[in-house]
Amino acid sequence: MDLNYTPEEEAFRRQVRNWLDENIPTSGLRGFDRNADRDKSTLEKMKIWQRRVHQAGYLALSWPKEYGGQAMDPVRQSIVNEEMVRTRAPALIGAMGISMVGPTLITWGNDEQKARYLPKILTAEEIWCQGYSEPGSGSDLASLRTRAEIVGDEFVVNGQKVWTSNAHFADMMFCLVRTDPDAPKHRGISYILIDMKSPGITVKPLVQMTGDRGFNEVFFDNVRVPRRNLVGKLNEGWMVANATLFHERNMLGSTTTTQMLFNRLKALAAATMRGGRPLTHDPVFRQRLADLEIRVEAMKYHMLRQLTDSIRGRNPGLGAWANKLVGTELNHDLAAAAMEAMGDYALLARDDGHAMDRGFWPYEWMFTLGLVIGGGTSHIQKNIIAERGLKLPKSR
Amino acid sequence: MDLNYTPEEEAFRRQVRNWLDENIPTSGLRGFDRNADRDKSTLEKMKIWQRRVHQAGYLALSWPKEYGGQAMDPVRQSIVNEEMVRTRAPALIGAMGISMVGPTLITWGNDEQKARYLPKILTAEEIWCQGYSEPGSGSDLASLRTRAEIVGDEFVVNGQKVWTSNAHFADMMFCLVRTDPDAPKHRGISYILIDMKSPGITVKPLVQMTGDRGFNEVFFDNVRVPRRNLVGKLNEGWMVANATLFHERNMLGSTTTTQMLFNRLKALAAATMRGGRPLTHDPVFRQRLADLEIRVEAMKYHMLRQLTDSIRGRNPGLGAWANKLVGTELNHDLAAAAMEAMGDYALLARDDGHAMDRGFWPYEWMFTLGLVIGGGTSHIQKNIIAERGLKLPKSR
Amino acid sequence: MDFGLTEEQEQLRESARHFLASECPAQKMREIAADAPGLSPELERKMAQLGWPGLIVPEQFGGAGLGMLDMAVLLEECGYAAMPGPFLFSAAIAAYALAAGGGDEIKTRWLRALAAGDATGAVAIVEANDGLAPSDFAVSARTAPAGAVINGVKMFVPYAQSASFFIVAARTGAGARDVELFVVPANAAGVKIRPLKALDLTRRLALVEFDGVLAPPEAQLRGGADLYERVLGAGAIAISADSIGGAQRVLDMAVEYAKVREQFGKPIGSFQAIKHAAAEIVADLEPARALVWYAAYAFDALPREAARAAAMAKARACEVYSRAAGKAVLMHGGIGFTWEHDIHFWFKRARLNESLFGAPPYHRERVAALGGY
Amino acid sequence: MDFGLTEEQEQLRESARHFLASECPAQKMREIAADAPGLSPELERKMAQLGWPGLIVPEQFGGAGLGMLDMAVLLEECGYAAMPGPFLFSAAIAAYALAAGGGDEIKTRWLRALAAGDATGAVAIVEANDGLAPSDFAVSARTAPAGAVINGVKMFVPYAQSASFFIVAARTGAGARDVELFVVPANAAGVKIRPLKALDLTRRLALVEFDGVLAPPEAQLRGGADLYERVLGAGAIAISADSIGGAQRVLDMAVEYAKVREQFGKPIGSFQAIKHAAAEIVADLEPARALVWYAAYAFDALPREAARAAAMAKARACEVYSRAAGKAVLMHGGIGFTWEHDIHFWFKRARLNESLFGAPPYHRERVAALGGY
Repeated sequence: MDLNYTPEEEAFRRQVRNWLDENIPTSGLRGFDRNADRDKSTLEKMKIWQRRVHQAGYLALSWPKEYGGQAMDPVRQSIVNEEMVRTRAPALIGAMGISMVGPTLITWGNDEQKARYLPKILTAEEIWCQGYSEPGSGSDLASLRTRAEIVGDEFVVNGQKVWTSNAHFADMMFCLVRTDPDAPKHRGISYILIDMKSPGITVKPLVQMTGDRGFNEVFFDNVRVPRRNLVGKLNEGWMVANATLFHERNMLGSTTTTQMLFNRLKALAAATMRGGRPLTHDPVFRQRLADLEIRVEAMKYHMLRQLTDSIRGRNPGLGAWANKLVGTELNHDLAAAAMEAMGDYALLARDDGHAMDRGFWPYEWMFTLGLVIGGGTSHIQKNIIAERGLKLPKSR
Repeated sequence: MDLNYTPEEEAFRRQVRNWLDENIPTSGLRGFDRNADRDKSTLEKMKIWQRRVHQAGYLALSWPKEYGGQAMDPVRQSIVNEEMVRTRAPALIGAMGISMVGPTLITWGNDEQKARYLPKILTAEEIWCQGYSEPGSGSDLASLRTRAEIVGDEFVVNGQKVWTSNAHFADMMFCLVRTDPDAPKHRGISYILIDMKSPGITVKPLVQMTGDRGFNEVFFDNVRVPRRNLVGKLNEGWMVANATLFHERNMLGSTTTTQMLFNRLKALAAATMRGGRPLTHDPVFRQRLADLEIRVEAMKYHMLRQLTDSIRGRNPGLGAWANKLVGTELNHDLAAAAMEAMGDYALLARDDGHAMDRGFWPYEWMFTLGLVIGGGTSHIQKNIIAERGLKLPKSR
Repeated sequence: MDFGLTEEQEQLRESARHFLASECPAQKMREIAADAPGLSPELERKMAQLGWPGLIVPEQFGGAGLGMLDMAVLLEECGYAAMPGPFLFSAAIAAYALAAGGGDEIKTRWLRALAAGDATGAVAIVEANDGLAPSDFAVSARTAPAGAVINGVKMFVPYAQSASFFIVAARTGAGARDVELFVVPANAAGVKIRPLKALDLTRRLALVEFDGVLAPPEAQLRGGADLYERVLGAGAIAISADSIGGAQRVLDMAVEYAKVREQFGKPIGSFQAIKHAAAEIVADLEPARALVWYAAYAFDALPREAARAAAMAKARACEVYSRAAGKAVLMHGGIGFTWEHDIHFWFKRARLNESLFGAPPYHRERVAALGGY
Repeated sequence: MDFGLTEEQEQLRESARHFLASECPAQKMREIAADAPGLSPELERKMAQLGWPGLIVPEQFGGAGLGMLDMAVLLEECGYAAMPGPFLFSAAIAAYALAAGGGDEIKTRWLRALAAGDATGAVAIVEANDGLAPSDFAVSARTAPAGAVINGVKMFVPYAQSASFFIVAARTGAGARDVELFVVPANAAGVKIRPLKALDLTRRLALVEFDGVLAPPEAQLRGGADLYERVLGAGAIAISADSIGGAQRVLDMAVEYAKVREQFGKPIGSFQAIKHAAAEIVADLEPARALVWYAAYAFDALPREAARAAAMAKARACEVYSRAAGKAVLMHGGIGFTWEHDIHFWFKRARLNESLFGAPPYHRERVAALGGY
């Protein structure tokens, strides 16, 4: 064990930080931007930002060079991630492409697909969304019913997806469709790439409990998709998707965000007076704060351990199955503690002038609950840990 | 709502209290006697105690007069219960007979059975134990396999019971046996009464994690039981047993004990110095104490509400399904708080001379965990609330 | 010894549930919530016809002369419906304050109007520093020839926007008990109301500024610090009752959903995780309901236990509500996180209930202090 | 950047797990626990042959010269086995104290013997008032011509009965930092040992009386309050590592049982309630393990973060262990409550771990204080 970075890594970190300091747009865009309800001009700014990050060589660090990556080790990737969060750099609008469909294509895509899609993921020329969940299949993803029939050189897609983040501005969707309705449910699914401008696609917004538009329903009415847009083999999409799901689990577990949340909570408590003293000096709240910090730190080292496994090329083991569960619940607990710290101020909506900490927390409190639910609720995560991690028998 | 007692009830309470003050044995026997590992002489003393309570007219208050009861309303029964706990009167050695098989016989027994068994339950001439659980059927009670074949005028019983409290000194057992192995599992069970002195019965002690003997395994090897010992109809024992289980659930939910436990915990905390002040003045522990007291009080009124329903002859409703879960977990939480209050003193076994509060808590902490487990663990209780109370679908 | 509702109380409950199911179903609640005033004049009028605003108002002032337990039974149903509007704050808290501390003139003017549904009162207690102790108050009442002059700013005043009058807690000296309650008409000179945007869409909050507001002698309620404590108790009980009703509703919604929503080929209610979450809500909720009933009963019948009972109820009931709402949202999965589904209204209302009139840690500390720990 | 065990550490772990599985399986653990001394001379000898007692002892005194992380890896396995005996207290804590604060004479006499398995040390810290701050101590060291004279009574001293020497924390003045550690041979005049009956059957505890015990100058360890803090840190880390191992074991036991035990016609591990309990243990345990590793690493490599890291590890790991043990007992149902089943040994050991060297609230407060909240 050695928690020091090499001189080269330290230099790299300084270089990243300097670059961020000089290049982060000073107006508008900022980190912790949980709002997915973006207008056109924000969207354009975000694309420009991602392009600049890419040009600077800080995007997709672990991708092979031939696809626009930097072929660097995971340590540098984590350094960039950390600095991005720490400097509150704007979110990457193409994150879903970079973290999910990109790595999937690198593993499963053919050369033509890689050449066609990967560069535009990085340049934000094509923004991706994910077509997995359906109204009838939430936890039970494999029961999806969106149908794709092969007609000549095309898939003809009919059905509906739901909880589709970013579908209202995405250019492409990576999508699971049923191509063999007679096979067992995991065996008849294919993974295809759909141009969101195809005729027959209708996107309807789903407003979140926060009041923002983030999700969508996407309807397919005889949407035609070229056969070359199939990733992996026909009817083997479940295997392809599982790779992506694994990337998702890791993406959701980012711990720098969690550390930033804790620091923000601590600052809030220090600035909040209760009974004539700062809340940080209240023995009861101190216990809660310390407990949260301990869990945050534990999660930090838990992720560092997995980072090390990944550097060493080893399977991260049982613990990685718990990342999503632990990470999302911890974030929500941090927000809930902040809500308690604020007392009656927690009752104010984000956009009220009297809101504490610029209204950050009430929104964060709900948003983080959404993350606990999305991508498999805690119930599902526990099933996954038990069944895949501990090999307890399935009970379907 | 009226939480006052009538003058008659108040007088009755005074009368009970006076009687207890004058009659509670001063030596040895005392309430909160969780130890089931009783020697012969203790046993004899406990029987004498129960007989005296009976003679005084304070036993089985709600039973009809013809069977030795007092035909009084549930308020008087609860007054007696409260005073017994409050004065730390010795436990009633025949409790299982009084609370479980007695009421069952009153409902399901024939006249001969009532006349034969009920009086001796009250006089402690016959102590009862319960033969329900088996090694292969814990939560899934109805899957029991102890077999009773009818041969002439007798049942011939073969099999094994487990977790049988008091079997090592009980005179009789009320027992569930399978009388039709071909019927669906709930349909082939009968409820019979077995003389524990019958040839072929072997009782083996099971020691608890506390180190005490409390449970037993009971083995049946061609044990002959007269057919007249069948309660209710043949193969309909499941229905009969369910009545008893309901009595058990209520018995376990006694709240006076819980209140006594809380008071003892509070006294412990007041007497324990930490950081130069009593633990009751420690803001963090105060929160915990207050939270526990609130839950204790809530449970008290929850049970009073059910008592009222029972006085009014109404179904107690959904809440009653939660009694066992809430009551046992609360008792265990009280003990766990006491363990925390004691710091390193919690590490001492009951019989160490330096143990705080005469070593009450470490034992209680384990014993109350046993109560969380026994009679259906919390998992099972939650299933019961969900399935019977909320009518959620079964998932067997 | 009788720990149960009377037949009249059972009837009140039944009729309230039916009335609200037909007059304030979720769709109606959403409409009212979306409307700036956050109340429906029509619904308020119908409630007045049923005599609800005057439930605990003495008969001589046009009320039904019932007690806090009756009110709690009613508020449980209002919480069940997540009914928007000033009812809880006016009919349970302001009405109590007037009835307990008002002289005949105040009662004749405001209490009668309140009972008739012609006026609503709002309670103005906490300020920018968010404390409930009189020593936390900057709002002061200075003695002047014509009465008291009130200065300062109150925060988080529920339904100040639509109130006819305020019950204002003001400091009258430096002592811990130097607090008085004043009745101030909303249209009094020097009163300014600035709406706040509330997270809970079924409630309206505002900041109320008192700039040299003159309160004549009869506007000062009798009772000082004792009355103030009692009003806080009434508030705690009212919010607790609302919480129990709300918790029941989120449970009912989740159970209903769990019976019809299918995953893996069977209703999700057949999965233990869902069952156990529902069972845990029941195990929290049922004893908490008894505790709230007890606190409401004690408020009138057992004055010496009333303050502690109210603190217990508030600490428990609003925590139970929040926990139940969180579990119920999770039981719904993704749909529970949408605006389209109704449950978020209860989820947010639970959060408001948790902090209004003191959060659980505050009340637990009170339980300890009043219990002589 | 490397947050993982070295190959040597992995090997240490593997070999320890195998060694303990064969030399200290549950049956053997029960036998040792049932025996009055609570240790097996044979097992102790075999451990000595493997060099375990000297793991963190400098090579010049016969040890392996390894660090606290290596020790933590080993202790995790000892916790997994619920290994009875003085090992943790002697090899991790007493050895550290001697190595860090002892002069050559002490090291030559005691540290070498400890490393060779010829002596064990016991740490005597808390007293009847159960406090960890020097100001809580009544045991004092008074300066005398021939050294220091120690008087007073220490409580809850693990494995005092079999110890060759004690590391005693004694007060040397009225100040908060007036504390020194002394090495006192068990056979010194004035030392009296009275066994206590411990709840955790895999550990022995005693009260130790020091009645005018003379400690010569070389018996006083160098470092004062700083060393004392470090020794507490070593204790916290050692217990944390044991806790992680124990939590892993109860999880393994419960999972194993859930795969074979059938109810309602299928393994209980197919029920969500059982699955989720197991998953929750994993979700608690895995991050806690990383935290303990970090604390052990920081103890040697990051001295400025070491105290806080140790407090974090102790607060978390022993809570995780207790919670895991409670869940695992419940997952076993009735059998888990019997003496016959092994799990209660871990269940009780978890309880001891929770309070020894400071319970979680104590360490959380330390985390806050050291973190400058």
